[in-house]
Amino acid sequence: GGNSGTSGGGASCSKTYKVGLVTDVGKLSDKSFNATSWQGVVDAQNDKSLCVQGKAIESNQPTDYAKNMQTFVDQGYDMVVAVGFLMGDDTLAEAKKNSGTKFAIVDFAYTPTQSPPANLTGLVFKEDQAGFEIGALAGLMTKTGTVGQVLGLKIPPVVRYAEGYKAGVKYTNPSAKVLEVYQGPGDGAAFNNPDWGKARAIDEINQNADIIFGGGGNTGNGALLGALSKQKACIGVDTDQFVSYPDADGCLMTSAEKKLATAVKTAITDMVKNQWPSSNLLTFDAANGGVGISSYHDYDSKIPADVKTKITDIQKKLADGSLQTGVNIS
Amino acid sequence: MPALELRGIVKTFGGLRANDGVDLVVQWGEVHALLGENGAGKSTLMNVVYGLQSPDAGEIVYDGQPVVIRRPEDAIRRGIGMVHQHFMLIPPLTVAENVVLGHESARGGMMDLTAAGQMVSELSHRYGLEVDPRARVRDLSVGLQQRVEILKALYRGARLLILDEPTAVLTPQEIDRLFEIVSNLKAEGKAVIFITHKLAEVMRIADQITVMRRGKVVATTTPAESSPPDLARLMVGRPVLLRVEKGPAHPGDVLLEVEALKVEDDLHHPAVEGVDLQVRAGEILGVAGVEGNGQRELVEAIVGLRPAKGRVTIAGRDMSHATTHRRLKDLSHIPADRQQMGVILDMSIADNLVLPDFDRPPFAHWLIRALDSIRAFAARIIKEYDIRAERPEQRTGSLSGGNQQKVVVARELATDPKILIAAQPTRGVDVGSIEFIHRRIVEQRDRGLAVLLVSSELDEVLSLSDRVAVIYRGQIAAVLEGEAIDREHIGLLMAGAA
Amino acid sequence: MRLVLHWLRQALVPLLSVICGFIVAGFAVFLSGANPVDALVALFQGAFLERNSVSETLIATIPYIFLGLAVAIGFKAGLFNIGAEGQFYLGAIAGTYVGYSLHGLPAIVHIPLAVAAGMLGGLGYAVIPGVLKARFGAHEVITTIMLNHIALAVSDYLINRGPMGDPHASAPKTPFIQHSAELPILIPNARLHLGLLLALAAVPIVWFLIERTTVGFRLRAVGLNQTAARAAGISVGWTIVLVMAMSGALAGLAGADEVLGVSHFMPPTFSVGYGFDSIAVALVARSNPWGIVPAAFLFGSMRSGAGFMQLQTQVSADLISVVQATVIIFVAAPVMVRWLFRLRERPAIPTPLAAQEGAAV
Amino acid sequence: MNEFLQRADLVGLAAATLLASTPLVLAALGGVMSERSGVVNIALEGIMLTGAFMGYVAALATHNLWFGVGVAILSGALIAGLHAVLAIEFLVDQIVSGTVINILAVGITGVYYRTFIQQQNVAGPGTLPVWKIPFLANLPVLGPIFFQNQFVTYAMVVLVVCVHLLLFRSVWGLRTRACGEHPLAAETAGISVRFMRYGNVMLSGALGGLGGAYFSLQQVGNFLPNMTGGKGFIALAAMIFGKWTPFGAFLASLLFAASDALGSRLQFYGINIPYQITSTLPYVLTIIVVAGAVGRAIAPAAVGRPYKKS
Ligand SMILES: Nc1ncnc2c1ncn2[C@@H]1O[C@H](COP(=O)(O)OP(=O)(O)OP(=O)(O)O)[C@@H](O)[C@H]1O
Ligand SMILES: Nc1ncnc2c1ncn2[C@@H]1O[C@H](COP(=O)(O)OP(=O)(O)OP(=O)(O)O)[C@@H](O)[C@H]1O
Ligand SMILES: [Mg+2]
Ligand SMILES: [Mg+2]
Repeated sequence: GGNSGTSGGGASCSKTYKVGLVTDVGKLSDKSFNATSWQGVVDAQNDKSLCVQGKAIESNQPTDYAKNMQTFVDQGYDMVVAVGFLMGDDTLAEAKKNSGTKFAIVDFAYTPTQSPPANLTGLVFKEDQAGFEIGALAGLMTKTGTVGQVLGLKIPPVVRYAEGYKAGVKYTNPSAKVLEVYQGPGDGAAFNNPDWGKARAIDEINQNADIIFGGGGNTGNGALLGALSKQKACIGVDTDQFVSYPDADGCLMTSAEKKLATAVKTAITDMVKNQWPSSNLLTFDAANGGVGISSYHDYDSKIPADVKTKITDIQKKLADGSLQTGVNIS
Repeated sequence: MPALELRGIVKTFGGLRANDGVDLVVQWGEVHALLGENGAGKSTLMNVVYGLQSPDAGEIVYDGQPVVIRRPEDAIRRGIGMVHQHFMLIPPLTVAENVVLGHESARGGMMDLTAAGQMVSELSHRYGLEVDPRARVRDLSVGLQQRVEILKALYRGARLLILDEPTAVLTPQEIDRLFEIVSNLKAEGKAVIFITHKLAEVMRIADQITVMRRGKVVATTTPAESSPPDLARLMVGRPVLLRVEKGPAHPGDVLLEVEALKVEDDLHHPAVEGVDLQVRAGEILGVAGVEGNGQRELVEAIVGLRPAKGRVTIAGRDMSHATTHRRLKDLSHIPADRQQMGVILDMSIADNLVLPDFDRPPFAHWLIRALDSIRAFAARIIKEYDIRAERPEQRTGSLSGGNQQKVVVARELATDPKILIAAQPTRGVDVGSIEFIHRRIVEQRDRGLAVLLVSSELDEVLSLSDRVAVIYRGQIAAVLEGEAIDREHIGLLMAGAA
Repeated sequence: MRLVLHWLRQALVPLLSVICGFIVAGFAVFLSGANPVDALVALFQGAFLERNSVSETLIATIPYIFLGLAVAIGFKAGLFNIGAEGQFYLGAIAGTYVGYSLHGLPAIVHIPLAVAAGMLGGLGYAVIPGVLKARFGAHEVITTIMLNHIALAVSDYLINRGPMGDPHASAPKTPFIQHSAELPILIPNARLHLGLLLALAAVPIVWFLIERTTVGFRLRAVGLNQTAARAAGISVGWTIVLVMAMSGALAGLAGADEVLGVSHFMPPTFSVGYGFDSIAVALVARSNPWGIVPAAFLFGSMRSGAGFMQLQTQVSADLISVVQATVIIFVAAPVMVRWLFRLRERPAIPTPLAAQEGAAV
Repeated sequence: MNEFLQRADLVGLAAATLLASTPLVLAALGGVMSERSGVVNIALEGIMLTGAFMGYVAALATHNLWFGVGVAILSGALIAGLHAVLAIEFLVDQIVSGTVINILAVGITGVYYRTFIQQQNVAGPGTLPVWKIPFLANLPVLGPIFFQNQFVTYAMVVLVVCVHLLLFRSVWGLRTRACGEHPLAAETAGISVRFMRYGNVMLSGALGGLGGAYFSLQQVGNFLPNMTGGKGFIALAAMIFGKWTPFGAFLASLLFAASDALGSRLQFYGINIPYQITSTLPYVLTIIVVAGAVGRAIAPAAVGRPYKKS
């Protein structure tokens, strides 16, 4: 997250690249997934050297995805960013239909059998690595031997975080217990039910958990508030929530980051610089800094030096491949 | 100084002039009867006096002062009380709560129910209107409910009391009690306006009589100067036959038979407790009883609208478990509550005229409605039964009450049924229409129709029935025939005193 | 000519209501700091003037026609089917299943089968609240809202790595339906599909059903006065179940149509807010089947143009709800419109829903 | 057994239940007052959403949470006033006008959320403080359940009693019930049905608005589009299940809240039921309760019927 500033070189733009972003039904107000992806467009726009101009359309229902993307194409946009795995098939179809426009889709990897066209790339993250890192931290920091996580809908990126988290805890603290709860779809407020998330965090704390990972949009944000209200530690998700969600600063140890903004900006940059990936895929992982954990901010002083060392070590090993999370969910 | 003087009251509903320049003078210490056919505008006039409706023109002078009455509150404050044609009580509340409602004694906004109860007790002692202040109104008999209504008015300090058709649902004994109370009030110097369709009562209690027709006063007279036939003629504008003309019955086979019938009311209390009845072709069996003694449940059980234990045999077939739809093949039913059960006010007259047969030929073939035959049928019936309507497509709700009733009666008689169950067939209908409906029912009886007549109107039962069954607390107290049909005796049976 | 005049008069109050709705919504835009004229122009542009936008607007209109009819049928019988959303889901699920699981059928067989499955799915789901109401007196507003929530969970259960999930997909979704189940495209290079004709055919069918058949009479009688209907030998319980079944079948058809015509597969979260929107459609149309068409078109246009409006002016698509709400207010309160415009005509008051027997919410 | 109890964490469950029931109870109390006066209030959802939004905006602008709570209550009453005007003055069907309020609330809060709140990345006004009642808070079992809560929850408990007294012991309540059972009779007794209905619908809105404050000011410290998530409708079910009485509504709301908490807990007890199924527990329960357990609850006789004197 954050603002990448406007320090780019004062290149006068011979061409302005127009980039359109289509949200999934979560909308820009989710303070995480869609919002952060949009931040990538904004960052690109603020980087004057790229000469980018961005706009967003929020989708009201899944049948809008194709239409909203087509709207950008028809308006002569150079690139369309589709946010969310829900849009995978529509994006594929649109990309095939409009070969003159570049398409990037967050959280989606195409298989060769789908024969994705050259103008389409998926942006995927190894969330399990970020989850593993915070899990390892939680395993080291828990005093009660129990940690918790409150998650949004059970969809692949969320599951990767969650499974990585569990693996990380086990890695540093094999006897520790992990409590987990996913938000059900029935309340119709997927990723958007902070009240529920808060209550579940408190439930987990009542069951002895002393660190809560809130992984799932506003629902997860609620979990952070729950930890805060019980004076327990909490861990954020997707972006450095110390910045993006100051309400929870009082309990936030760190956040499991998935650098959506970076990824989106990278894809835009590749488009502008004519370095569009040929593999239909940009993977963001610990190795390229696409996932990781944010700085400890106010919590820095409460984390013993040896813990920090161990975490840094784990980060290195994940990056160079000598440590695997063991999570394989596509 | 007169108690009340109305000058040129006008009240219109849309194009209809319900009150068309009405003048009326009521003196203190007088019982003033107000007569008129249905829709003459009596209730409307009283609603104007009580502030429920605002007049378009005219003046109200009360106790010598011109007054403007916008809301019932204004009327109550001036000492005008009204007992409405349909009781204005709130069933789940207690007697005390109903009486004090709107004029509660309170401390800091909180009800003082003890004080209220005491006041109600005192008041009922003083006027001989005994009733338990803690009882819930929904558990009271109609007669007791009426006492509560009068108590309500007196509690508010009424000096002018309006009684709108107060005797329609009372037993003869209860009517005697009521008249005593009215006499007491009169003796205290209070004024009473008394609305009724029963001319005998007028002769008995009124000091002055005002007759209305089509929103206008057509006569002012006294009992001494007039007679019931005179009054009937003044009301309707033509001579009316006040007695039903009918020959002796020639009963045939039993067409409707009810055995050991047990039915519960809406609150699952037993309402009909083991009733046996037989109705033969060509006879009218009247069921007399005070409202609320199980008549409604009895009728609804026979028609199949209410689950029941026991046996119902219709035209020789056991129909105890048949649907209403099947029963209605041989059975016609004039429901007591026409606006709720009899017609669908928002449908056309034509649709209402085919309501029980809408899916049978000739009104429908397979699933398709035969609109032409429906229209033709409706046009014929409207003419035959003199329903005052402009077109068959007209909304039924736009008809006057009497004409709505005619729609129901016409429809139920038109399809040549074998059995007719007529509940309150002439309720609230004026003498002219009563004459018409009664004649139709007797005609059909003479052609072999079996009629079960259920009415709380004792006069109606007495004049129409060939046999009379008296219902009391869900049981048949007696079935009387011929000479045994005696007004006083039946009145006592209805009150459970035999 | 007289017919045209009659129609115009019928349409006058709704039309004025729509205008009022836009004025109020424009005011809301103004308060939020954007330019209302720009926003409304962009909305119009997005719905009609951009490439393929007419086709997209018609696509958005199709489900509103089905769903509007579904809700309107309920209204006619005095039932408030807020469950159109859930029935839409179940219809989509059933249609999708038949769409992908049957192989080797010719389109002429496969399409009707899938459509019928969708109708059956919606029907089955709507019968639940129907029976609960008929048998136990459970108010349909509450049960259908709850069933909407449950439908979301059911669809997530089935599709999100459940029995209907596509094991090869990287995202939770069903497999694609067979080509033989896809509704044919009406215009080359656009997405407009056969569903439009189905929807337009449904209108006269529903009209005929309500106005000319004994079934329609039965349900109108129940809607206007249950007690009198019962006394006339009409089984109120059966009628309620029947009405819910018809209503659900139409809603299910809408769901199946979205899959078979537009998306060709089903993700776990499929429809957002169609249920409530369709209530608005039915209200604006005053439950008249013919009126559903323009009303659905209005709502379809708004939905279709909303994206472009946001693109041009960055005004939130939620604005559409404001327009909808105000339009309904003015339609439902004809007294108000007449008062505003000094009209003398006396439009019918819509069927009372709240005042049914035992119908306390 | 002891270990099971500890694992089951009944105290925690009870505390979570009381907390989660807060908005349900408040909205249901609102429903009770409105419907007892004869006006169906299906708008509670929209009223709560409005309260949540306006309360949050006010708190954000003034940095004063208490001012926010006040504004939430007031705005709830005002939007309910719109329902009242439509239903009482213009005789709009009450379910229709309630639906209108619901749609309108979603639209308006959504539009203004985008304009005024979404861009904010500063910490919000926070949440209402937890008040530990001295001494009582330390009681075992009862302490953590009842005496370590925030304002809205305390207010909810107190209001259950207040609304009960108001409805069944006060003059206002008597008149309210009269209007809901037989408005014409109330009018003839000198009561202004119109005034009583306005009063009660707006009171209902105030209670719903306070329920809205629960979301934005007590729990989350932020506003989110649609954050009431259908709780208003569940509250209506609770009101019916509670047979239109305050205590009944309270108990029914507790039942729903408990089933929600329990459904989620089944997940971390490791019970092997798909989470989609357990998450539907409150909805399934609502249906069962509305259909079965209650039977045909008897509503105020005149509820939903417009009343207009000529
Ligand atoms: N609220 C109303 N709106 C329209 N018309 C009304 C209204 N109330 C009464 N009327 C009409 O006014 C006329 C007078 O009615 P009113 O009730 O005063 O008659 P009434 O003399 O009391 O008759 P009844 O003997 O049947 O009680 C009737 O034709 C009736 O149709
Ligand atoms: N509120 C109203 N609005 C419109 N029309 C009304 C209203 N009240 C009564 N009417 C009309 O009044 C007529 C029936 O009223 P009326 O009082 O004469 O009936 P009734 O059978 O004598 O009933 P009651 O015995 O209660 O007086 C019908 O034309 C009916 O449509
Ligand atoms: Mg009358
Ligand atoms: Mg009268």
